[in-house]
Amino acid sequence: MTDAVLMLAQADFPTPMGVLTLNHYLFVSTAMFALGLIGFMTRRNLIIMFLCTELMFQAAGLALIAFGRYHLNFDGQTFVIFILTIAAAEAAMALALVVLLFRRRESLDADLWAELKG
Amino acid sequence: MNTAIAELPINPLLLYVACVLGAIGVILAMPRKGVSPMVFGGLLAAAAGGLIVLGLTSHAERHAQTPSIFFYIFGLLALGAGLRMITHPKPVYAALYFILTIIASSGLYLLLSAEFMAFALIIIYAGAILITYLFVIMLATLPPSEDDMDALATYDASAREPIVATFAGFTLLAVLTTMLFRGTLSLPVRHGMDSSDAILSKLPGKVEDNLSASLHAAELMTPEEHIARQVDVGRVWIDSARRRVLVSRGENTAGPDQGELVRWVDVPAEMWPADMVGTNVEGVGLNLLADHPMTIEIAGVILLMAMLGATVLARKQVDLEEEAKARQARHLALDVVAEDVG
Amino acid sequence: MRMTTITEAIISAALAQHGSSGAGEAVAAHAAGVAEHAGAALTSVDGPMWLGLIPLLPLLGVVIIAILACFNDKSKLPAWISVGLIGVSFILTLVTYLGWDGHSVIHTRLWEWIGLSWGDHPGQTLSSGFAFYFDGLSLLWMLFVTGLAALIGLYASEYMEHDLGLGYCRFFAAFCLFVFSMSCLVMGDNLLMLFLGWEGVGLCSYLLIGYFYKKKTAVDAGMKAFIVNRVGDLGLLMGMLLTFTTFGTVEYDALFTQIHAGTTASGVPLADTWQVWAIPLLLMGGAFGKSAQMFFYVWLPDAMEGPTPVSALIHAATMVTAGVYLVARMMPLYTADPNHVALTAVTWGGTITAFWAATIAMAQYDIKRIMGYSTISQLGYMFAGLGVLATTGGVFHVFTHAFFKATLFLACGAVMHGFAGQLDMRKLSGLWKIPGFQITVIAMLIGCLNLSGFPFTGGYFSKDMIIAEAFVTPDSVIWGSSWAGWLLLLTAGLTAYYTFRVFFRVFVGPVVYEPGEDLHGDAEHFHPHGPKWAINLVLTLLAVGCIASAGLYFVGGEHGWTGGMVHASSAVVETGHGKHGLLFGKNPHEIMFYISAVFGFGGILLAAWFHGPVGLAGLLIGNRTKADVVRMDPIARAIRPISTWAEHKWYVDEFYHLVLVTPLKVFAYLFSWFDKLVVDGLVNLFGGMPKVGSDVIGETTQTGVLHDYAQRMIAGVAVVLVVVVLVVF
Amino acid sequence: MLVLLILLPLVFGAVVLLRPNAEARRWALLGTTLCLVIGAFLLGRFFTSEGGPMKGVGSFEWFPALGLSLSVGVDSVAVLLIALTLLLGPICVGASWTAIPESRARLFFGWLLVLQAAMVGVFAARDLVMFYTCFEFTLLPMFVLINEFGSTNRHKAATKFFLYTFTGSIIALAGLVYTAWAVGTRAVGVDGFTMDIATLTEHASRVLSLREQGFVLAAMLCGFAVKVPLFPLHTWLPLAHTEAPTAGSVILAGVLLKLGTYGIYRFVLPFVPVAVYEHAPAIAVLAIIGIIYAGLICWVQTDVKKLVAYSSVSHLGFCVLGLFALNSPGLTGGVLYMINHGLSTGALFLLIGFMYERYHTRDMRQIGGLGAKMPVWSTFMVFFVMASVGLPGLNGFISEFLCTMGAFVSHTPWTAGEAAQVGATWGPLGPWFGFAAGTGVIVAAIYLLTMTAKMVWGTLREPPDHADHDDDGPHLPVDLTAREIMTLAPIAALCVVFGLFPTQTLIDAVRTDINDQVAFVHQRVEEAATSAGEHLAAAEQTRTEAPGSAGNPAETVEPGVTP
Repeated sequence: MTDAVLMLAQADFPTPMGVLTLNHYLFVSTAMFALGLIGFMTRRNLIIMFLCTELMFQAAGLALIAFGRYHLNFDGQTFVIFILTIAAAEAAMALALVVLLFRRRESLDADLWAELKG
Repeated sequence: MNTAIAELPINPLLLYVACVLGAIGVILAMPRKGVSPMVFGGLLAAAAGGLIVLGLTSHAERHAQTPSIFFYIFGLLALGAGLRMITHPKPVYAALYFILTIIASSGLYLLLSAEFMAFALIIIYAGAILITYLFVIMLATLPPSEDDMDALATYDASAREPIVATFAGFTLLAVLTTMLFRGTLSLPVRHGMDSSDAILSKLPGKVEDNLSASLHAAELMTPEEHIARQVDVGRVWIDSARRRVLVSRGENTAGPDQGELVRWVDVPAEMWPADMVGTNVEGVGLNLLADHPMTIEIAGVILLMAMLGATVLARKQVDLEEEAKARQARHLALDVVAEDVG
Repeated sequence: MRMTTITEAIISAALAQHGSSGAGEAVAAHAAGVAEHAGAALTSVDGPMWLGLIPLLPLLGVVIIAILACFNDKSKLPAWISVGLIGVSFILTLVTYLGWDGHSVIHTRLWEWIGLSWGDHPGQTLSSGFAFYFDGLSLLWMLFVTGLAALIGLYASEYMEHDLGLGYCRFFAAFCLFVFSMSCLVMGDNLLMLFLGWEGVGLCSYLLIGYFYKKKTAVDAGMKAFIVNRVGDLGLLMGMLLTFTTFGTVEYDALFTQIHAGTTASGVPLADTWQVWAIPLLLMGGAFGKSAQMFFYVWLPDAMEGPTPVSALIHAATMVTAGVYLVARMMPLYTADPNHVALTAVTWGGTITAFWAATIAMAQYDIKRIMGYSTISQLGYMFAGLGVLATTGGVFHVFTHAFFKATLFLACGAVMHGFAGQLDMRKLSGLWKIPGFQITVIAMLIGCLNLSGFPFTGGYFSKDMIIAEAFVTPDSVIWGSSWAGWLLLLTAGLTAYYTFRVFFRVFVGPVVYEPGEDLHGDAEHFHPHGPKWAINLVLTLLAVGCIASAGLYFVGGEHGWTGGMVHASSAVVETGHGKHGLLFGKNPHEIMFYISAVFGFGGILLAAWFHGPVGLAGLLIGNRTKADVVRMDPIARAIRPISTWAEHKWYVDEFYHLVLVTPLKVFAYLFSWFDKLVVDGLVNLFGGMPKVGSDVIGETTQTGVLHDYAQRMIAGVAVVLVVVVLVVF
Repeated sequence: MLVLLILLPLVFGAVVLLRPNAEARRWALLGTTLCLVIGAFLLGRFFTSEGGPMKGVGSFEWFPALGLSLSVGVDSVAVLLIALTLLLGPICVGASWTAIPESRARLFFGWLLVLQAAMVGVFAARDLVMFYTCFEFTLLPMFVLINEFGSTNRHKAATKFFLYTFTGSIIALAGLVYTAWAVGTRAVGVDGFTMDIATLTEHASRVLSLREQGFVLAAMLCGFAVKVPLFPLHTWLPLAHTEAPTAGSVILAGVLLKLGTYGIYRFVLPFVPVAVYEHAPAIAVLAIIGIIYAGLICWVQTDVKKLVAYSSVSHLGFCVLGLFALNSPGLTGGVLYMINHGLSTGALFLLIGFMYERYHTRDMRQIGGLGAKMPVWSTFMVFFVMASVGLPGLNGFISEFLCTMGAFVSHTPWTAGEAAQVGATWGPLGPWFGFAAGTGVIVAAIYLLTMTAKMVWGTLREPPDHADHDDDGPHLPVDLTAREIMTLAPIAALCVVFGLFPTQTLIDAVRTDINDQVAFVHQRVEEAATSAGEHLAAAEQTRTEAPGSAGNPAETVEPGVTP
């Protein structure tokens, strides 16, 4: 069981990661991104749409970390920190807005808000 | 530059077929009124995902670059939860599934030896942000009427033009993956870099304190001597290749050419701080502050703005009496011929 | 001024000219080769400055009358001012004539009018000064222009008295302006001055024809006159510009020296350039426009709408002769053309117009219109005269015609004045018995005799000169000149017929009269009032003038006084033709007197037979007892189509209207429609496009639904990525 | 002190805007007359003192980095046009004394003075920036004048006028800036981007190749032809004129149309002479179409102002024809045309304005036969009709004759007898152009006399409702008042003086400048021809030299000046 822990703690990049493994991670992040996208487009509930954007953030973060690991430098991870800040800021704003909209229309349906037209 | 099919990490045909399969699966998994083959859709999507991952792994197998087994677990978990999140009609469950995805992806971070980020993700992201989401979901869903406990809000019941959206999404997936896979082939190959030295060379203070304490202890350095350092340039003379240290008596002198004031001291193997390994947190911290100071400032400002915005949006509305507000809302919402309003 | 001495050629030609009238001698002279180059390189003398007063005095008159008009003066002062000032100009011209030594050109230069120079080569300076060029031709013209103008001004003072006030001032202002323009035209020393006068007289005729501006017909007639003149002026303008490009100058003396030298400014011999026939033709176009010849005559009959003194002075005596003056003045250029293209055109233009106008005059009933057509016909004679190189004859006919036509018109004017505007032959008869009209009838008789070429009258001599010369000039020089001669003779007969048709129907015979339309009182007890002293005085003076003009044939040199004047001007032409044309085997000059007399009498007898009243007044062969029934009527009905067509002036006006005016009007409407719809439409279309475009795009794309925007964004990204993958990778 | 002429109207404009409405008219009159007096004095000094053509040049460094400096200078042509502008100033103020409602007098007279300043600025500009800003700036006041003080559908007319001219002038700006850039970069001896007209004139034609010159010509023509207005681009003028107030129409016809022709004289001819020589026949054909086409349209117009507007389209066709004849008579005719047309058509608009003030209609079907009722007005009307129809002895003739002559004598060799054409000068047009322009004179006679026949002669016709609403406006006497005669008298006097003494007054003034301009254009075209000739010779020589080198066709030689 201990080597499992060791493997887990590859903290200081002793060995460079192969390109093909990188591709695995990239596939996962793209898939997550695609799912987030589909979610955003199909769900009508405002909050769930925001959640889907968060999922897309996550996908981006994963890709960044993967590339960071591949290139053996920490830029990837610092940027994920910033993604977190952005996600947090966005969440705050979006939720405040959602509360406001909900209070106005008693519904979370995105299609109700269509005045800014033509 | 269409590289030969052989070197591609995955046979593109396989990729596209899997994508189509995945798309169909997701479509089926979409929430819709009446009986819905959600489960079957989910399985189909999972199968497609698995197919692609298998394709990748089979290729990686030949080059012995398969990621560890945990990758498959966490990857599958993440995608499954993600799918479930977007297809689940109840918003609360969707949020919970999202938390599951976050946990899965923090696992993947660990695999990519980004421990700090993994835990930061769980603490900040899952812990704070998603809990706020849950909080707002609770706040903003109408209490279900007595007769029908699990009545679904109309807007959650069915997806909106799922087919078009899904196909768009999966074309994006197919295209992105093809581009990424082709792109990664042209990445510069990284040879092993002793990342700790890279970090250590930027943490002179840490190394210097450790070494000087042990050297003084072993009297290899007279008390008035100290490890030579050039303050103006910020360089400490520690030659980790031949494990020796330049020791000088004078003031912050220049380099080895100070003649009598300095002498090289070989550091015995066991005294070289073995655990001098830049941990991940130090690396991230150093990179954060050394390479991206400006970005931190901006991040700070963004957060400030977000706070400001949130407070402004959420401040107490002038309390029009309910009835007028509702009427106004109705008037705005429905482009109905203006009936005589009050 | 350059001093050019008399060249030997002139002296030899003069001698040949003055040779005895023996046939052999003339033949020898004529055999001296094709017409020598005319070109009166006369001595040029610097004239006194006060010569400028001749045109400027009438201009002063215009200014004074304008000031009077401002004070709304109701007196006859404008008349006396204009008659006085024009009289002074006449006296000045007379003094110049008397002081003139007979063979020199008097030059005076007041100021530089248009002076443009862009280099020093000969063709690079256009200089035309406000300067005068007095030689025999312009002196002769100025004499009868100012003379007649003064007399007719006197006549008009009484004739226009029912219009005292603004109308009076306007009439006499335009009258003086006319004399100023006519004198500029005649006395100018370059083509541009001529053009100034040319358009000036056009303006005055427009103003004076349209004097009774209340009548729509008068206004239309004025406009018609101005526009038709303008068409002619275009020809003159083009001729002038072509002269400038060819000779590098527009001033007469520089022009004539070059023509005399026989080369253009750049030394190319004139004979083989195409300009040598093009310029005269263009100038002829201008001349025909102003003198109402060939296609341009339609405005003159309508010009009779103007008051009679105007018709007398402008549309009979002076303005219409401007064309003749132009051709006479530029005669050196016309004769420079070896194959005489322009001269033939002038001859035949004149002859055909003469005959054509005569045929129309025979069928008209309005006595003033008849006189108008007879003017056109006589002008045809003058042009024919110039064409067949009988410049002396042509100019003499201008002189005599000025007098007797003025007399005829003024007599008609007196009739019109007396009978409240009545001019219709069928409603007037037997004026000689009505008290007060005796002088008018006598003047009318003298005028008619002159016009119809009764032996020993002025008209007789001048017309014979022209017709004789037509026969003298061989066909080789002017194509078909003898044919033209015969046609002219026939027209002489017709002229005699229609002139005496008027005389026998209106001025003699039973007393029958009806008042005209501008009658103030009621028709019953209308009684005509004879002309007062001013009109009678002018009529007598003019009658005397007609008789005196006959005398001019005898006084002076071999071709009479006008011969001398013409000889001392640029219009002199050495008649040295190859073969001397003969008529019935004899020298045409001698026997012409008898032949034209025969035609004259024939015409008169015919008129007497058809229109003559019973008794002695109808030469004992007339049988007319009433004003409107004559022996001619059954015959007119017999040749039904011809007589009605002739009466309607061969429908030429209608033809012009159909062929020129209506198509132009249609084009105008077409253009204005095209401009409004197409050109403007296009502009508005481009103007409107952005607005329409934005409306359409706005409705369809801005739906306001969040998902639509998300979908479009993702669709965009997808498309881009697919393109990148397919194209780039 | 030329700048003084520009600033003074602005100062008075400000004063008018500040003072109350009642005094607006008086201040405006004072301002414009003062400008006229000072202008007369300054421009008089221009002719007396000798010195180079560009006298009174003062330049104010505005933006040295870009080589932009507001330099002001004037040559004899500009002097005459400035004099015309200054003369029309007080006349317009006098004419709109009672026409403008008291309540909005400040707005009207303020903008009128601003317009005056802009116009003087255009003519006095010696560099592109100054010229172009003022050129554009004249649009704004004119827009306001038409928009605020016009008659029925004035807004549409004003916007159309503004946008049409503005788009045109932007394209012109493109051409001008391209030339400035080309000279700045390629010309030898010119350091960097310069906008000074003198240097541009000197170098432009050498620097731009023929194809470039063609494009620059097209661009500049777009801008200036709209202003002139040349045939296809003229549809804004009738609309703008019918809707503009009297003073607006006078200034529009008197000066604003001359900006286009002045632009052609100052920029098109010197900058791109080779292209001009190449395309002059085409443009001349356009001008001639304009003459006859607009003339015929005038004939069938019912609105008298629209008729006079189309007549200025037709007349300015002559001016353009003269300018593109590229010889001394033509150019002199063109320049004189700008002055004379300004006077005669300006006066016609004044007359129509006075009639409009009394009868409030411009429809010739309703109004006519004013001869009896308004004798003074009719005398002036006939006088100015005769002036604009081109009667010799009045000012119209001299310019029309010179333009026609310019076109006639500016001939290319066309027949064997050409050698005899000593009087003919070098140039791209020919006698047929002269003849066609000549027919324009007949058309002019037709439509102007028809107008006079309807308006002046014939029995009196008055609009049906004329009698009853006589009481509202300031009751004007039937015929012209002393003030109105005072506005017309100077123009009439000038017409006679320019008609009888054109040489002493006008032709001598512009003679040297016109001859220099013609010589310059002629020399540059010859130079281009010879250098093109050399190129052809060189190409010919290479072709004969290397017959063996099969395959590579001798590159087509651009017949222009290679930079």
